[in-house]
Amino acid sequence: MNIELITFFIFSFLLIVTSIKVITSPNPVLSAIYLVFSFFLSAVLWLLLGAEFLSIILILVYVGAVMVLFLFVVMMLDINIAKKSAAYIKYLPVGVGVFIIFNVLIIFFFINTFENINYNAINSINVISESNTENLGYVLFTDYIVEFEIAGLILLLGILSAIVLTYRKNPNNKYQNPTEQIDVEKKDRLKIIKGLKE
Amino acid sequence: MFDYPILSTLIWLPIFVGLILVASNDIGKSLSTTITLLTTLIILIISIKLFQSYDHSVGNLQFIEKFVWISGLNIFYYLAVDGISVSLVLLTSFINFLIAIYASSEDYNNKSSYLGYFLILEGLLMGTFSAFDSILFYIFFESLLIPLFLIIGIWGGENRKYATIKFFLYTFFGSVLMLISIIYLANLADSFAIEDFYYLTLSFEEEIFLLLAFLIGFGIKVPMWPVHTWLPDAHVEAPTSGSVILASVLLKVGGYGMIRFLLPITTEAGIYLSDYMIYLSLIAIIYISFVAFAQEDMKKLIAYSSVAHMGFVTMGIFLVFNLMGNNPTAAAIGLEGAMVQMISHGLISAALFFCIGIMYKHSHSRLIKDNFGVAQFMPIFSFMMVFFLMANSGLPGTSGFVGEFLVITSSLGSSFLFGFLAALSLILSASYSLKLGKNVLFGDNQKNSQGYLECKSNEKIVLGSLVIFVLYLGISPDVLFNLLDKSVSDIISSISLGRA
Amino acid sequence: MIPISYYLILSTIIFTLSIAGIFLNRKNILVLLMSLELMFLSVNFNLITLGNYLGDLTGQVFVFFVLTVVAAESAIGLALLIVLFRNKKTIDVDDLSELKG
Amino acid sequence: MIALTLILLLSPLIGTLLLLFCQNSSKDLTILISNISILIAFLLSLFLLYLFYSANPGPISANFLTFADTSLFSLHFGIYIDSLALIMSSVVTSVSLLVHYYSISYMKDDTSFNRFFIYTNFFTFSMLLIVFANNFLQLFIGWELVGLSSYLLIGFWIKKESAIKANYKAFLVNRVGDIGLLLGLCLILLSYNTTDYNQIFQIKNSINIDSVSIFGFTFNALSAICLLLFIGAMAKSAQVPLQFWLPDSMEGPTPISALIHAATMVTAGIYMVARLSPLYELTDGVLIFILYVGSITAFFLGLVALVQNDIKRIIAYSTISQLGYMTAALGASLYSLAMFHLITHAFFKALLFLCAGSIIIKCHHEQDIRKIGGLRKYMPITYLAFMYASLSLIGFPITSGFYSKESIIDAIGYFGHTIPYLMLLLSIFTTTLYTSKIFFKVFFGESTLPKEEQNENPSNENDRQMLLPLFILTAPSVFLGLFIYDPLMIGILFQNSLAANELIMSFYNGYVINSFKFFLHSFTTINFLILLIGLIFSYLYYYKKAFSINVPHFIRTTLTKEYGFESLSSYLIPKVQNIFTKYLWRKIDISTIDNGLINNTSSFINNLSSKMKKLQTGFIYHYSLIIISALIFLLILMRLTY
Repeated sequence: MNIELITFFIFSFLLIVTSIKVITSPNPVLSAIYLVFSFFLSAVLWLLLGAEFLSIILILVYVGAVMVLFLFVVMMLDINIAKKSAAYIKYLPVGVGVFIIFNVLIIFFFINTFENINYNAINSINVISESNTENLGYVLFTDYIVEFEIAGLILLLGILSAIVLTYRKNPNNKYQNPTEQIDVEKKDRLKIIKGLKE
Repeated sequence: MFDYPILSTLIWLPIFVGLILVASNDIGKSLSTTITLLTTLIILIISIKLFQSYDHSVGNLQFIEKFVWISGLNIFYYLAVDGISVSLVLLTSFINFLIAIYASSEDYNNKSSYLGYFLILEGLLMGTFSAFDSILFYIFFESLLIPLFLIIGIWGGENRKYATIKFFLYTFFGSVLMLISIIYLANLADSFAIEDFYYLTLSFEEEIFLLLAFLIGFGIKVPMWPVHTWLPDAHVEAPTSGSVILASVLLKVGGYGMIRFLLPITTEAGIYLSDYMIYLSLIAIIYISFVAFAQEDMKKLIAYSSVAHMGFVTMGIFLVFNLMGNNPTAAAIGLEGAMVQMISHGLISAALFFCIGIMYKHSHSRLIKDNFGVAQFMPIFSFMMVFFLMANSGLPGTSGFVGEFLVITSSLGSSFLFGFLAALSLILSASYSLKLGKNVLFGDNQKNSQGYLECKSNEKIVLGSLVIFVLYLGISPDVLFNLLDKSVSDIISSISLGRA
Repeated sequence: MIPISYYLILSTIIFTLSIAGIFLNRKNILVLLMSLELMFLSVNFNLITLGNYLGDLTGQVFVFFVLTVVAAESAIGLALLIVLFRNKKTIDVDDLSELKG
Repeated sequence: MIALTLILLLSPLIGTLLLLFCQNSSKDLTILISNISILIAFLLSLFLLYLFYSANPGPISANFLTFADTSLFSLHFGIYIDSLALIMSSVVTSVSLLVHYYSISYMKDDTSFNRFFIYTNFFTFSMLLIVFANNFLQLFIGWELVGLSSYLLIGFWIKKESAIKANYKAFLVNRVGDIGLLLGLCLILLSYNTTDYNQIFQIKNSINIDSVSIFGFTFNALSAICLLLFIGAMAKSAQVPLQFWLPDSMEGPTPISALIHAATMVTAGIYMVARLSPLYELTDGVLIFILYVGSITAFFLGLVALVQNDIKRIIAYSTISQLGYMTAALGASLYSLAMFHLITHAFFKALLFLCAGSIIIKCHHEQDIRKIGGLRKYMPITYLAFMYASLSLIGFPITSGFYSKESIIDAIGYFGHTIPYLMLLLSIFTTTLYTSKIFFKVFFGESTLPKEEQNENPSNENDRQMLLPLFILTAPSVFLGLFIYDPLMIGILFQNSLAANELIMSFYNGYVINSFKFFLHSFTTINFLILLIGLIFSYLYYYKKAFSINVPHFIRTTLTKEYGFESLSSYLIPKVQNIFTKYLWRKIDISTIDNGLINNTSSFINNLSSKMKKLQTGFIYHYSLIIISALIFLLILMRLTY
């Protein structure tokens, strides 16, 4: 039993446990943290697969940005700790049932086609050089340049929509509007009052 | 022989003016009535000119206007007219002119859009009768519903909502089937013109389905027996002029459609199913006359009577199938009888609905038991009403008789039983029309609680001109016959050609 | 030498777990979003493993794009969540049923 | 010749139109127009008669208006002039002229005076349309127009409830007959696509050969057509099954009963059969049928007249039984005798009705003969006129009624139709009974009317206009028989317009020899014997009230109920029709088709959509459940199919 297999088993077992915890934990903060933890574990697994750049990206981008966002939101909204509501119990068996059916379905129906191919998952695809990042960079900026730009756009979209949705104009803050200040006529400004005695 | 496209003006002028009237809602009642009177008069004059310059001897399609409309699907804006369409165009313009005269004394809130819808309806009717491209025909056939839906819906009686929705959905269901069969035929003949459909060789099953689809589509419009229940409700709820136009012209669209589509295209299936269809129209004639006898509401009674009379039309048409084999002259007589019956029923039912409208204006109730002793207070009106009731029951000397006489002659050609059952309608139609006359016109009415008073001058003009026309068509319908003769024989020959 | 099917089994387990999560949670929409993240994670797993299997980098490139999309999506999701919370004062799944038929 | 007949035909029509347009003009203007138009028609027909007999050309037929001229059929309006038509038109116009003149005074205090004359003129026009028709279509049109004018005239007093019911019933029964006529007309048009008399007469033997299948059995075409046409005649001339409308049509004013329901309209059926006699000769079985229908009507309807008490209804029933005589004569193919009886009957029946009218006016619209009595002193002229008319009706020798009725009875006996002969003999007895019943009761019996009702002094019996027609009518109703009997029998009168003349000739030479000998011989026949017995019996029973016969209740009710026709027509049919149609409408039209199919489909769609609505609960987890289960389902499906 070589070393990769062991690490794979350990980390995948941990990953399953943490994701179960993410779903079932009553406190959203706890489930956010478990989610962060599961990302770390999967980053390791990706490393095993030879996708180093992606695993680093996963941790940096995903955990750094998205999970922080989650935690930020969780902290901001005063989400009370959900008590073990009766409905939860009632639906547990259904949830588990769905889980089992689905697993059975996909694993036994689709995956066993790969059964006999004992192809080693771990190998690295190198296009121009050894390191995965270089290969990835090369492929990214030659074949998928258009998609790369679009990805940038999507991110811009994400930012804009977040601002537009949540921005509330504060009524009483004062600000100057230079354009209005310029196009003003005499009658707006000057008011002649008659019959004033010297 | 005409510099300007006469058919298109007939269609689009009223629609255009109608739209203006509907849009500009604030112009006064009198102005809108004069505009409508003027437009309907112009349309009447144009259609009379059309009638004169249509030479009967040739009888094929004349005044053809054909422009490419949707080149992709080769649909053409194809207008043309033959004997049958000319007579129906004349009927429409005449009836609409009468409605304009009658409506001048009515007062409805926002009357200009009321009249505007009538003008649009008139234009669309002209379009239906002169369209020779099946898609164009279908569009006009469908768009007829909208103005009438609005007329009944806005200015109708108490539960007009139920009636209008039922009327709309009913006819809509019918025309969906029709659309499917048109498309089916079109991609067989890869052109939408109707006469290209005539020369298609269709397998027997195809013809059966097409026949049934067209039959249901047009059967609902001509209310044939099982699918007629929308007509009484629509009539009861419609305002007077609305039910006049509905009864006198809209029912003829169904009959016209049958002649245009059903006869030439699905001949084999028609011959095969002709007995059942004749039984259907016989039921329509006899059973519906019994039901008409039992009505308490005047308008419903006349509505059922128009279903019964249209039963003659459908019978005339289906007899053509039945007699194609052994006796083509009887078939031609039957078809000509159906055509004459359509025109005459258009005039008579319009007149009867006008009479009921006039009585309703005074007594504000359509029930027979509320109106009695009208003759004492409205002698001229009741003279005309008795005349129309007599015409409705097919008194010879009025146009009502001519159509039924020819249809019965040709039905005797196929079997004596059909002729006898059709002739039974003589008593039945007499029984319910005279029952209406007896209960409403005669009888003693001292205090005149309904406030009957002699009808106004424009109503007299309307009813008077209808009396003249019904009498004229009754005494010497020759003018109508030589108009229809050539086109009917063309259709019969195109059927026999199709079959050969 | 880890046969490819192990990874695939792992990703299906994660995937079904996240489905159960979406379906099961009674608490709030946040958990729903998180289980959504999990779903994306399992999808990325598949992408990479099958990329390796086919010896083609597009799998990994695609994971890259998936990540950007998920980032944008969760940004918008959370913004919506905040607006929802601001109006409804609660994001508990049970009482958000205005769309009832 | 043709132009004159055209004027003759159209003058009543012009009269009607003129009256129509000057409706609210003064009374005497209407009198002027209506009487002149009929006078013109009368004089013209007399002149044409004279012209025809002097030049005696063959029948002339000409079309003056095309009804429809297409490739399939050509139908026209035309005129057919021959002796039969001219005689008939002179009878019609003369009776109508006298009735017009009579009704000036009869209707003088009626509010809608003008309307009456419009209708009577219109009636005369449509009657002439039938008389001069040269094709079956025009015959049918005239037929229905006559039905229409009788509808209008019966229901003339629109306020009178019973009048409206009567005209409704009259029109519908006529319509029942018209169906037969229409079917006959259509059969002719269909098989020979011409309706012209001449053409049909020419090809009449070829018609005899084809066959028509009615309800499956094949009939000889000609006999089918003639039978159908006779059904129309049965309704119009009130023969047995369709006769119950005539007594009710007495609701209308008496002049019209005289004009329409005695002299002219009801005889249209007889005229039609006579006109088509060449066709009827070729049929087999139809004539026997006509003979038996005629004799049954003559006998049984005469019986019903015995139990009636309304003066007009008795005369109406007597008209029906006299019509039975004529139909019986037609059945025995004695066409000229039937026409002769038609003419004489027209005169003396019109006279009877006019006398009845003057009696009714005198007693202020009292029609029950039990109440009226002893008018001999107060109304001498009406009394005399009534006596002559009833003598002619009974068939007392020398009167014209005698010549026509006796010759029909003897001819039928002579040609060996035994049962009809017996029936007609017995109906002589019933005719004498009911005529003398009226005669004795009205003129000799004591009246129970209050005194001032019947103003005593005989001087102002009625004004001149009412009595002059009575005078004029007594002449033809008594002496006409003598005058035209011989030319008729030799066949000069109806020269070549009626078939089967040789039958009449053989009867004439074999039995009658000449009119005077026939008169002498009649005293020795059984007919006169029955007549005498009837007279003596009624004298004793009605006048002297010497003895009373209690007629068994059963016979009396059947007779009053007119063998069930009365109850059938006034209660049974309307009630059944109402219930049946209401049932039809409620059950089939509304409940099954309307609610059953249409409203049900809409409600089905309604609750279907409300069920679907429950699916949208609004909770996210329900939606996700649906998504997931759909996903699972699809996967399984893919797995199974793939």
